[in-house]
Amino acid sequence: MTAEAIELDSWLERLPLTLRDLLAGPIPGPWRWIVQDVIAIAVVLAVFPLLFAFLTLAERKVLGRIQNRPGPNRVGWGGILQPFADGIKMLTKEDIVPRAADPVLHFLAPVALVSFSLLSLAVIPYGRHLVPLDLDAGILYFFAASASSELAVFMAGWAGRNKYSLLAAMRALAQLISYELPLLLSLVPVVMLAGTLSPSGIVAAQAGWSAGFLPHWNILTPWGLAGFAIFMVAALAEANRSPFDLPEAESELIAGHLTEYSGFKYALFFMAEYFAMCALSGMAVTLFLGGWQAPVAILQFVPSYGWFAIKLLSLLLGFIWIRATLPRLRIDQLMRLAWKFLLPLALINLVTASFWHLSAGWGAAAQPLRWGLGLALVAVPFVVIGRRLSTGLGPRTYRYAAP
Amino acid sequence: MLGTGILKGLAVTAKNLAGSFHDPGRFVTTQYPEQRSVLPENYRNFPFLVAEDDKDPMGTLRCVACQICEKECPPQCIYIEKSRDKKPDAAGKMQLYPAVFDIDISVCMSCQICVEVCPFDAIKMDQEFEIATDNRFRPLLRDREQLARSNRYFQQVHPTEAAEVDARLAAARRAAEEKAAAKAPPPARQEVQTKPATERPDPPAGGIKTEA
Amino acid sequence: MESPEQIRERILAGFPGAEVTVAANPSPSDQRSLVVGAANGREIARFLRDDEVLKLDYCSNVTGVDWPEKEIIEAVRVELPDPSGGPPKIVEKKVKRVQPGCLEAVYHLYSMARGIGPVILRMRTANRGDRVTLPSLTPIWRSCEFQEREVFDLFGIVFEGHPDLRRILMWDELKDHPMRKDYVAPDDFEWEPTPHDAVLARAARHFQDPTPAEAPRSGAKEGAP
Amino acid sequence: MIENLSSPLVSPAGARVRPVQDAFHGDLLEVSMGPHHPSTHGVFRMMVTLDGEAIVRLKPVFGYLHRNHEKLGENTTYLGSMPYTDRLDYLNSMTNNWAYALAVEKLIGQPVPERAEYVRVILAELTRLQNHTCLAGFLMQDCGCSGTPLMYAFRERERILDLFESLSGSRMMCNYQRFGGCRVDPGPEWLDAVRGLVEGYGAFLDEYEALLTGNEIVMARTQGVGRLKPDLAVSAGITGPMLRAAGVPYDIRKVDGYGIYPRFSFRVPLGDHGDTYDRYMIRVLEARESISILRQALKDIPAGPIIDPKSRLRGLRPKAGEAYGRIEGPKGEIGFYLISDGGPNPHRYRVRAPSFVNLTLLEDLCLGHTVADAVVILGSIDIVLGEVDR
Repeated sequence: MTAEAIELDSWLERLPLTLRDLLAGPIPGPWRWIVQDVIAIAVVLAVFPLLFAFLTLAERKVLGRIQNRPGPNRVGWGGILQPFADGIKMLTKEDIVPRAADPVLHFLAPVALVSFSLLSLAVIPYGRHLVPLDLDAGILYFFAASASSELAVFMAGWAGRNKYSLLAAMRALAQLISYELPLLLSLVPVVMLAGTLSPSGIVAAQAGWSAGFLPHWNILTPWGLAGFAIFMVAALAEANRSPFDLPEAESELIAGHLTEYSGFKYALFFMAEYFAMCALSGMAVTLFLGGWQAPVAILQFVPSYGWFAIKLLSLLLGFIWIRATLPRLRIDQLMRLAWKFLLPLALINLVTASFWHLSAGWGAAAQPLRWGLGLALVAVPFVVIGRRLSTGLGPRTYRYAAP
Repeated sequence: MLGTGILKGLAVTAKNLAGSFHDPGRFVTTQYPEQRSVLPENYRNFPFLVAEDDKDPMGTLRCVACQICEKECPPQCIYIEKSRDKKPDAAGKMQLYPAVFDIDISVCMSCQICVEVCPFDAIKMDQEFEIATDNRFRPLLRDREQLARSNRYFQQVHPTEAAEVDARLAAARRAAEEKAAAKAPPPARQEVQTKPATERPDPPAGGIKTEA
Repeated sequence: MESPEQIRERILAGFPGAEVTVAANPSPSDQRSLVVGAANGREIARFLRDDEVLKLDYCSNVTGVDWPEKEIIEAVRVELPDPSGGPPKIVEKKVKRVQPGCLEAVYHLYSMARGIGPVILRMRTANRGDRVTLPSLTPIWRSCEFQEREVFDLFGIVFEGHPDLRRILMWDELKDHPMRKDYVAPDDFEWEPTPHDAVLARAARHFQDPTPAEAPRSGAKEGAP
Repeated sequence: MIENLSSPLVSPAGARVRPVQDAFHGDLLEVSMGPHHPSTHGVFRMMVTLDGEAIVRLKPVFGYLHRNHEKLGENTTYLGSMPYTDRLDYLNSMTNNWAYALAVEKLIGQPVPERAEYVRVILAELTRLQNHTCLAGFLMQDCGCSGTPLMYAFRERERILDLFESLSGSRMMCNYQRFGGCRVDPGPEWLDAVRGLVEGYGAFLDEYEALLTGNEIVMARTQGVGRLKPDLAVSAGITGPMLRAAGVPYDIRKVDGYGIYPRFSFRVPLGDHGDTYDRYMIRVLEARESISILRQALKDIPAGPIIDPKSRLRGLRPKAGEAYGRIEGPKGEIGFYLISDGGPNPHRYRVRAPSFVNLTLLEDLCLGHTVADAVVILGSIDIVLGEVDR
């Protein structure tokens, strides 16, 4: 962003920059960048735990409303202080460390899990000037950080020296790793077409609106739609959310790799899970929903970080909505879905994206054909593979006994 | 098998989410301490003894200590000891009364069989359910004084049933008076009714009393 | 639906040596049952299940019944020879007879194929003490598996031929059979506020002071006010 | 063929079972699920032997809620046992009452007036409605839904329980039926309230089916899980929706025709696969049939006495004899077997509980499946521990 381009933006857009310069101003030149980075870190560390707190409240309120009940409304007006009450409860709960546990690993696991998910929050472009760390290979860094959380999960399962939590950790690990592949493959077309690994570059590639109201977001292309769907399903599994929340499934035999944790460490695990959820939906917004781009040209008066927040919250609401509706998948079905359904579709999506890229030059007349072909390339494999995988399952008709 | 079922399910939950804001059918919680749901008239909790008037409840108990409810109570939670002397009841007839009438409400399962078998409408079911105590011994054993309630309270709690019971009792009382009046005009003879104190008045044949 | 008597004939035709009698049931339900000797109980049951006419493929209910020893005083007409050679006098004499007790297993059999009603099969043990074995009908109807285990658990009838005869409701170390009429409940008393003097008396054996300090009785003993 | 069913390791349900513990597969994992497991319906334990993921042996252990209901029945008068029958299957107290009242009426030959018969049918079908709705909710809870289907089911169940409360005085412990009729006459406004509920119930079931029946994850978790063959079901004494899901057309309302059921026209749905999904669907279809029965019963309920004037409430001393009365409860055939010796207390008081007998095949259904399936299969059998342990 060249200096004179910044002046063009509205003062609201430049607000974060002005605030930063206000704080970092008096520091002499060579130390200024340290202070600026510290401010960026402080902002992320302030915003996301708060978002986690209110996300747990929102989850319980929305889940309650879906189930025709008010949700928590006793603590504070309408339940607004409920997260802090939960926080205090978690702090005061006794933190039991089993005697057989390996104390270092036992303590380190939740800390590692939270820090890895926080790391991945560093590269997401929250606004036009709001990128904590604008790396060229930001996407690579993001998925490296979020992939290392699997290490922390296994550390948690191993540290408790409990046979069942070790088994559960292996299950959770298998789930996370097998959903890593569709997650990464679904974003390869985005990187391929944007030509860059840097998130702000990808957002820039989705700038502009054709005919004023059609944004150039990736989701509005056949391969983008398929990629977004695969990315979201894999993100659900990565964050251990609803249809894939196997590790802490209470009806399962093994109560999961968290059995040996209690008190604040237990809360840290959930905080990490919510951070991972926010990070993945932030990345989904950046890759497919045009990051901080406004949907329509005339709506640009709303600041870029506003649009990012709206899109992020709507995705998080989608997570909660799915959690309220869907039952849980069994471990073998979950694996089959990842390896035999999402992975092939993600690979075919590469073909669709390349076709879309090569047919970019087609004239206006050929656009419907281009769209038809693109959508067929997405829909046909979806139906074929879906049918083959779900042979024997399907709605049934019932007969009645002769009177 | 291609996610259409899942989408229909999501649509249902979305309808409920939206419905919970405007449609009372989709928002069913009553916030208990602040709002209270209306108890139906037939609701029953623990029994209480009916006394004619509330100024002197012990004096005007309808119960004549016939111990039918004590025998019929399935969990055997009623304990009655008859009095040695007699006192006139509402119709003026000399009746025994219960010296001790305990109900152990930690054992009582509020099945209202005592109400059903009582020939004198002396015991009815209460509707008060906020009776938690912090001691499981003494407060859960209610004696005569704690169990007695006035007929007026009974009329508040079960209006239709009370009306029907009062009507029947009034009719019985009128019949008793006419019989007494018919018997009274040839005054002269003074029968001395010697009734052993402990003999239990024989309850009318165990006919069924259908409450409205 | 064939009456019990007709079924009895058909069983006797098939198993000449079997002892099958029809037990009376004076109640208006008129569900008379077939008392079958324990010896060939299982063959008769298999016959009832495989028989084309009855096809009793569904054993709905297996029940244990405990008939304790009963002293029956019967008025017996006894002829007393008149010492003076006159006509013998008929005298009503009370004869006390002890009817031996037994344990009984009752099977209510239905036919889902024919939709026909209960054929009731009864098998009685020799006595209530040591000879309490009956043939298990689990190999014929799988539904008897749990119910026969319950009859063994609560009554003590040993079903030989049962694949897995263990206690089903009570804990394994219990020696008694609670549903027998002569079962005495253990006196593991735990104080509870109760007005009944009988219960207080039992409590007295467990507490020096029958009523713990915090539960003064309502003064029942102090007589009327 | 039925003879060898009793050995546990042979799985007629066609499951892949590796009973042999060979060197390669390592040792079997003996696990106890319950009695305080969140997915068992009450205090119920399953001793599960796992070979890796597949279940090799499953021994149900119960008796934790055993109150010796039958010994209590033998020490209480006939009337005294009526409130205790509410505590058997504590979700369906009205049908328990009716089964007991039917058995005693059969024992003493007690006629029942018309209106009482109609009220009994209405209450039984309302009980069946709320039981099947709850079952679908519990089953989805076992499949892992986060409570949404269960809350919808309980929202409708509360409406039915309010009707029971306004009639009998208590939501679940109704103690409403007597020998020869019912205790309280339902007024016209109560019948109108039932009509209102019945009108709206069809729409609720449609919405509920839209949420669950077509759901791919529900199909994946329940179809083909816990398959039950018809002949094994008949031999194991399975009754109720679980039996009809296996394809056996046996509904005691049709077979015995007790009460006034022959007057109503209703259909008996049958399943073809006998798996968990069929058990769920059969219950939903039966709920719809119950709605049509309710409509017919509400249309032509006559006036008249609610209880037979000559019926004896207290001091009932039936002549010596025995009787076995049974009805089609929501969970299957619930029967009472009474032997009277002329005294005020029955000589023998036996409850034939459907949940208890339906559990016979739990092991056969679960062999070869994973633990998550065992939880779903247990949920589809629909047991209530009050009735299993008595």
